[in-house]
Amino acid sequence: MSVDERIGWSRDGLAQRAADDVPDGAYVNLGIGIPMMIPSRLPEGREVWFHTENGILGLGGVPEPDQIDLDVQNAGKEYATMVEGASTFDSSLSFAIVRGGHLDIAVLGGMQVTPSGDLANWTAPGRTPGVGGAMDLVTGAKQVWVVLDHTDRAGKAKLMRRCTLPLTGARCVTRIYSTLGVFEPAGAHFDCLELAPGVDEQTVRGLTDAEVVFAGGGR
Amino acid sequence: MSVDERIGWSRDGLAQRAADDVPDGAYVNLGIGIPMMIPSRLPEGREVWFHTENGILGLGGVPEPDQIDLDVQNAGKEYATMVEGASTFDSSLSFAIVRGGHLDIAVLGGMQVTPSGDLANWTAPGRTPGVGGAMDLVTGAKQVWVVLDHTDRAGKAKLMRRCTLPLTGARCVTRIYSTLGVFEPAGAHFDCLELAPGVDEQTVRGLTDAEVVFAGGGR
Amino acid sequence: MDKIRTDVLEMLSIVPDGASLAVGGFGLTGAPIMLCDALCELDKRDLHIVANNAGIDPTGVGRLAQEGRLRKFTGSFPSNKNFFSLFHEGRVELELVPQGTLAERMRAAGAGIPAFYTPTGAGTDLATGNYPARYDSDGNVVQWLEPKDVRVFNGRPCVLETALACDFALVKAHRADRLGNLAFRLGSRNFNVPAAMAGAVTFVEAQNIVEVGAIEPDAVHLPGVFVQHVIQSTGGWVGNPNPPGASW
Amino acid sequence: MDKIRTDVLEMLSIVPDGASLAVGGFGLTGAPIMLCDALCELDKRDLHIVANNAGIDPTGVGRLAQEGRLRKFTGSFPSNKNFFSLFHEGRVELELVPQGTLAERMRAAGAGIPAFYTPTGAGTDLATGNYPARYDSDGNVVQWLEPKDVRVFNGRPCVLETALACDFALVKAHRADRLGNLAFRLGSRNFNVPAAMAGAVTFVEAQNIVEVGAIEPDAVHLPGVFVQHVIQSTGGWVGNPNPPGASW
Repeated sequence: MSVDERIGWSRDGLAQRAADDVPDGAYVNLGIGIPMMIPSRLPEGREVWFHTENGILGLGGVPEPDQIDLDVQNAGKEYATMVEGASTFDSSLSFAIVRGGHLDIAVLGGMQVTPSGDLANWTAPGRTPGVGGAMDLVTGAKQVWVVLDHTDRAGKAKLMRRCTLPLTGARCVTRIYSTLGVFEPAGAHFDCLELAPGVDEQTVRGLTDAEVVFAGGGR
Repeated sequence: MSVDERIGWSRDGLAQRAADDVPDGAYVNLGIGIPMMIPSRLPEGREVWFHTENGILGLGGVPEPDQIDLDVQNAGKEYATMVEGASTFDSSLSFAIVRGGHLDIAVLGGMQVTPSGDLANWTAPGRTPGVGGAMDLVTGAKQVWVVLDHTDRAGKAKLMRRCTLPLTGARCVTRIYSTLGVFEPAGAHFDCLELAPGVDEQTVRGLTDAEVVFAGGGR
Repeated sequence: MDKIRTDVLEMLSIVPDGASLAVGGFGLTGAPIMLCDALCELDKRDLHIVANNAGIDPTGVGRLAQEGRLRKFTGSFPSNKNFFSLFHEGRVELELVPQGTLAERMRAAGAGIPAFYTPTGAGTDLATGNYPARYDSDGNVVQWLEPKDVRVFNGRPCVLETALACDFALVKAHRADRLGNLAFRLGSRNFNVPAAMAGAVTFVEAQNIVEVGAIEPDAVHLPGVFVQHVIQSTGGWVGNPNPPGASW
Repeated sequence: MDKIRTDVLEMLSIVPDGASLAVGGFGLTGAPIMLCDALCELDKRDLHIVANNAGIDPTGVGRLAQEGRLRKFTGSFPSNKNFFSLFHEGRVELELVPQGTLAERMRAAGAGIPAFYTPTGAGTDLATGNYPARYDSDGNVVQWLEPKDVRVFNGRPCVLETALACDFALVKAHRADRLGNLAFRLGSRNFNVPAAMAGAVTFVEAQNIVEVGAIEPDAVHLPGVFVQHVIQSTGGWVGNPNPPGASW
């Protein structure tokens, strides 16, 4: 059951839902994909500082065509802009920021995540692997949020008891925004904090390969 | 027999003799004391880049009183100047330069040095010890030159078979400029490359607590 | 002291086949494309390239990879289709490294730090050695990554990572002077500083060669002591493989 | 986000007795004297100060030392007579560290590197632990430095050094903005960057507080993410304990 079937949040809705939770004043790193849709969806007046692995703190949104600067890109190698007060640095300082625990949140995509907070998101059979900064981010950021479709294209659960793919990090995920709702790894089960509009507990249970405890008390 | 009795080179003469040997284009760090007299004694036209632990590459000489800048000092905490093309950096990069092998020469003072190249220069009974950057410099610089009185104030040899004072580094000294001549540690003995004016082999032998082999072949 | 060179082929002719080279840039931002092109023109082979990316398209390191000039690639994001074909055919070795660990290992080489511990990657396949480093021509794994030593600090398992010293470095700077002082522009600094530190001999292509003193002391991003050769860049990249997209 | 504070005593009141503080500066160049003075005025005690110098005269860290506010000093150049009297009377602990190792240990703390190997000091008393860390009141050594682990890399013995994480950092900058972005001037950068990285909470006294954007992105020496509190410096040092001498 994929996002294309429009159960729960759309890609936009998912990015919006995560954006709503990014606190004012936070230092945040965004992974490639849906996480990179967050900046343009931040509520008005919220000052958030986006860090990118390639050495910019204070990344802004997409440039107008006449604003494109070859030296300003995000970690996904897309053109970006910088906000006033931004700073630039080399890759070793960039990862000192990551590894040293100075980022409040890393928002990453995910292939598999478990109730103990294990995450797999860097390689899968048939993919050309690139680990990039993912292992550094899950190790260093104070919070690791994963944004993903609740299931893969074949309908298989991505929230599951044990990762079958190689781990990016163990016990690192603190929050999950899936197309079906908001979850937290709670050790032996997932806590469901919120369901996406039109999604019920039974649907979540059926599409999750681990126990889910709902905020209302349902299991 | 100390420098005050004026056997061999004076402090000025010693600094001049070492300065003569600093090659064009070298990156050089200078210890506190006589080594810091080298820059103003460099032969005309020789471009040498002086590095100071506190984060400047391209240190110049003493400022005129109206040139004094509180933010420009040498490692001895004396006011200094910067030459055109100088760069500034923090202490961790400063010691990356030192430890990473990027300096051609460190010119240091010394209390004791042995034929195997061991150096003691950071502490002695009754002194308030400050190790500073000495251990980093002797480890990292490609060449370590020691500039010293041939004997201490009590007339005891500073070139000796074994250091009795705590080591700054083992097997690190490559050249010695003493008030009596120019020497190199050669393993089991010192090679004397040159005698200071008016100094004879016998005097050196008598004031050195290790075998000395002279360039002319004498021992 | 004058580190300015004028003939890129003559300058790079000192690089022997089989050499290891740290290369700056992130994707194509700050990538020393002219220097990579010159290595191709000089027909250099069996290179060990240490860089973040293996190149998205046949430009920069991507061209070196495409032309089969690599015996080994060390980096975090070798997502180049051509490179992966070569890898799976057993024609090139891959050392896959987390990006921050890569940058720190390059810096460590230039800083005289032979090894350091980091929590990054601990417990993953990249630390346990459960990831292929080399295939044979039939696609069987014949070499795995080296397992890394583990030690616990403050209750956290950390892996020992060693310095990534390279024979040479290829770097792109925005401004350089004859002393080798470098200044970079915005996001193009990235891996250029760690690469320059990792290389025993560092070559710089500079967009602008400036007079000594034109880069203020406080504006020097990397002091000239890390640089051996500087040459005027004749170009750079103009196209972007990922045009500005709707996904941002 | 506004990290600008106006009352130095109120700002520093969150520092408890017994806290560890990394302090920038080399001698008095770049030393956060106003912040050190405020700690004295707040009568803070039993501090663990991590800094290059223990102060040449009773200014900055020198004043903290002179007033007996230190339980421990970690640094490379504690050549302060008063400090040494206190040390030999058993009233303060000393952890003597080579200067480059000190800077790297402070940086490591902020960079999430729990430990690293370095050749500096290997085989010396500072590595073998054959140097006093604490005396009793009769002048007998009651504690020695910890012996350091040794491992050989490339044929060279190296010692394992651990990150020097501190509860707080005191830093002096030339320019700062409300985001905590810092720029330093000439030789005053020195230990201020590693100190700011080592502190979990970093206080900055700035000679100039500037508008956001006034420090160009490429001119920021330390991004604001490492800084929590910024205050206008009211002074700085004016005298030099070592007047310009004939010895240079």
